[in-house]
Amino acid sequence: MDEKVLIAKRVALEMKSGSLVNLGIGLPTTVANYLAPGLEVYFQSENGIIGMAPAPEMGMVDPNLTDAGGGFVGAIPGAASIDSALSFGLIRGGHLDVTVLGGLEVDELGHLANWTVPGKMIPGMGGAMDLVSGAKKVIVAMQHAAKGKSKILKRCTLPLTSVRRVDLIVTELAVLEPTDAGLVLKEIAPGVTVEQVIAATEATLIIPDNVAVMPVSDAVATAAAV
Amino acid sequence: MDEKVLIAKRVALEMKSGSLVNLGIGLPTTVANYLAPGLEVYFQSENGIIGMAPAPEMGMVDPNLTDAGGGFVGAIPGAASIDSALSFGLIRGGHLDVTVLGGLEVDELGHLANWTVPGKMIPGMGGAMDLVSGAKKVIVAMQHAAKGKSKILKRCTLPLTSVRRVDLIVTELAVLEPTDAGLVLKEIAPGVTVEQVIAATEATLIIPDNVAVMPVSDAVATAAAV
Amino acid sequence: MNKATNCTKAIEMIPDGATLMIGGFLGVGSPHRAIDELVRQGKKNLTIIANDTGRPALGIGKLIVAKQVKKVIASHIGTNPETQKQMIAGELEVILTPQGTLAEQIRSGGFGLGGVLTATGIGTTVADGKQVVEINGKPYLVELPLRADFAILAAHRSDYRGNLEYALTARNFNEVMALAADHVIVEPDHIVPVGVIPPDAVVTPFCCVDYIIERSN
Amino acid sequence: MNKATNCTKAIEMIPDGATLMIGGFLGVGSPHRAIDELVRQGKKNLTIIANDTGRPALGIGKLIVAKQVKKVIASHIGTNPETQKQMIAGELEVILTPQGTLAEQIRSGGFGLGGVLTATGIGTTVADGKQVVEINGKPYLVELPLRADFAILAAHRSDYRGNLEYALTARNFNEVMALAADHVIVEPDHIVPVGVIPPDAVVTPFCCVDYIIERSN
Repeated sequence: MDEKVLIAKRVALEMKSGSLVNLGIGLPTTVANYLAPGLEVYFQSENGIIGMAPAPEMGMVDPNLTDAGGGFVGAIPGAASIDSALSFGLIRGGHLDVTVLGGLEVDELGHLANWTVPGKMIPGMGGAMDLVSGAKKVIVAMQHAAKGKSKILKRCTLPLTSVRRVDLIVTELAVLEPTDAGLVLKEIAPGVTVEQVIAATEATLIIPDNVAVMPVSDAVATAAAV
Repeated sequence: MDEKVLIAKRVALEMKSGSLVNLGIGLPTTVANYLAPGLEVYFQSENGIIGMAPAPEMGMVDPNLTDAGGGFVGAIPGAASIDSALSFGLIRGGHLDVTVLGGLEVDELGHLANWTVPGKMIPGMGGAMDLVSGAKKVIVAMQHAAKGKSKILKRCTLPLTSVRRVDLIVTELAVLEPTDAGLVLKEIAPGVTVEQVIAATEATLIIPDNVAVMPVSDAVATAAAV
Repeated sequence: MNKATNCTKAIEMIPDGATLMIGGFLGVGSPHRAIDELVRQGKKNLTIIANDTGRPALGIGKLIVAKQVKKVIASHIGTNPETQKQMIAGELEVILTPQGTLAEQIRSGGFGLGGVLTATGIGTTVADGKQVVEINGKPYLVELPLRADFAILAAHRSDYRGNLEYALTARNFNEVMALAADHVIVEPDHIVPVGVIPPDAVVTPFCCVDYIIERSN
Repeated sequence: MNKATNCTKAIEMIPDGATLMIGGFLGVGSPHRAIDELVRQGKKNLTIIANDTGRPALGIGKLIVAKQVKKVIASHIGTNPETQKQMIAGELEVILTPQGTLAEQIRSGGFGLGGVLTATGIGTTVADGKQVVEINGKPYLVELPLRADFAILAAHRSDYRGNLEYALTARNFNEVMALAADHVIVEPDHIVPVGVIPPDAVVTPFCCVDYIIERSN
């Protein structure tokens, strides 16, 4: 299974019926493709819609209905238009149940850095600082390493997105949970060993006696694709 | 002419076309009856309507369209419903051109007290503190004295509504303008002398060389009633 | 997801001692059936956050008359002599707040803000005990967020998922309160199928609403 | 009162060096004809407050490419490499602000608040130089109001008096910006007679709007 598909499938298992969810651009967006059948999850796009749906076929889009990346999207029956202030009021006020974001770095404190690489990449934080500071549950979905270097560090070296501790980190190797005591290894990917995760991680991990294997299989993907 | 009618007529002369105006309950509300013909003034009611109109005839009201006193009102074509936050955003953000309020006391600093008489009357300030603090122009419309005592004092004795200096005070005897130097006597009512105003006022007044007579006549009332 | 429930059940969720936000302005836009049910069920020691306390026989006033309220945060109580009487007798705590400040405090609670800075109230008794912050040489009061255990709101139309539309001046405080409570109960005039209210007509999005009171009880 | 005017005249009112709020999110809900006219008239040294700087050939991006902007306050510039290039070259000042904070700052400017207290940005570079207030033991940044000389907005429908409706995600920052500028210019898709937009459908009330750009120039 593709690493990114694995990550998206595992994140999809965190979704609960009735939840309001914001998916970041890129890998997080693909989580929507792997939701369990029958799960009633509502998507918010911070540019102004609650109840976002996949884009309809070309020729049936509206240029005034887009996602936060500027791409055409659809709306479920019973969607709601909101302005930027209300959109972030929902995010900051704890009305958003889950946000899934990509990451450049995460550390032992559960701090996320994902908005800038000073001197190289200065896109701006957009809604990321609000999402991480305000959502009820923050899930970081990212690859474990970049260019051979661990992205899970003792301390972030890049400017932080927020000092709010994220709730879960999902990579192609492991599921990690930041706690008061540090980063706990909750799950390993199918076919991966605890030792491999430790070796691929700069941060010190807390290893419980039993580490589960991610309950993700190709079968899930098939079911969701029906 | 009735004293209250005189006050309302004089206040009506302050209205300019295109203005957004909030009239307090009681005497201020009657100002709407004396606007010059053709003047396009828009009324806000802070409970949630811009473009308030007089109540339609009974049998044609909507219980969901009321003024801040709870009375049935109408709406002009092109009126707008607003919630309480936006209503006061317009008031506090300087979008309201004029507010006309009654007063219990006004003083040489232009401070208004109109919301409570401790131990006797504690209705609450409602929107008064916001209106006085936020409107572009604040006009106090009130009788000059109550129970034989001047309501225009050196210093207010009752709890203040705001420390924002009001812009104009209109009574049945005079028009007063609070300035950096103090309360200036701008106009006297028809048939009233400067000496009578001074005698009826506890506050020290600044008396210019020429004090105009209020340009109010019964003719105005007739014209407005057409 | 169908959020409709009956009035009795919705109000049964509310414990004695709860803090309630109740929409309405002198009863216009108040959830009248829910208030009657609060009276019928005899909830006690309530804290009410609302624009006003209605009139003795109207809206929130009924809860005051029935002595179910221990504390009120409101901008105006002048239309309900019973509120003033209980306040003066020391039976009811009343915090009077400028109407615009009250709206911003409720919004702050719902929008996750630590509060807002406002010029309203500076130099008055409203400022007593409050933090003052100077911005560009001008003083502002720090007004803190308000939240409630339950918000009980009125709306004109709701769909079964909880998207809300309001009617004219019945909107008032309902819109901001919809975000500022742990549980939000709405009493709409009509409940319509999901999809009937177009996205641009929705004032309060469905994610804010937990329970919708059905017409029949 | 008919507030309609043509695009050329509306933009001619704007002096060089003005601070402009411009609605839109990656060009969706931006006033495209007005932006083109700003380019055509060659306004200089503008300060732009907006969510983003569009793309090089889209929306606000055109003003950046034409080097008409000296300062930008935005939440995101990643879709316009020209903005980053001018910023790194020191030709353009860019203040990056969290999107929700930007919305609240603009709202504060329009609503007459001294600012808001927000947790977003605490412990990050966004907090640099900002006042921190502690509320119930938790730190909040004091975020100050933003205002502009002109707001240039897009709307779906306007009536001739200036009541506005927006379409779907084209609403974004237009709604809050409508209160936060000394002069408000709106470019609607359609202008309809007064009375056609019902009171409950109005999102921005007419008192916020000064000029409405007609379709034909």
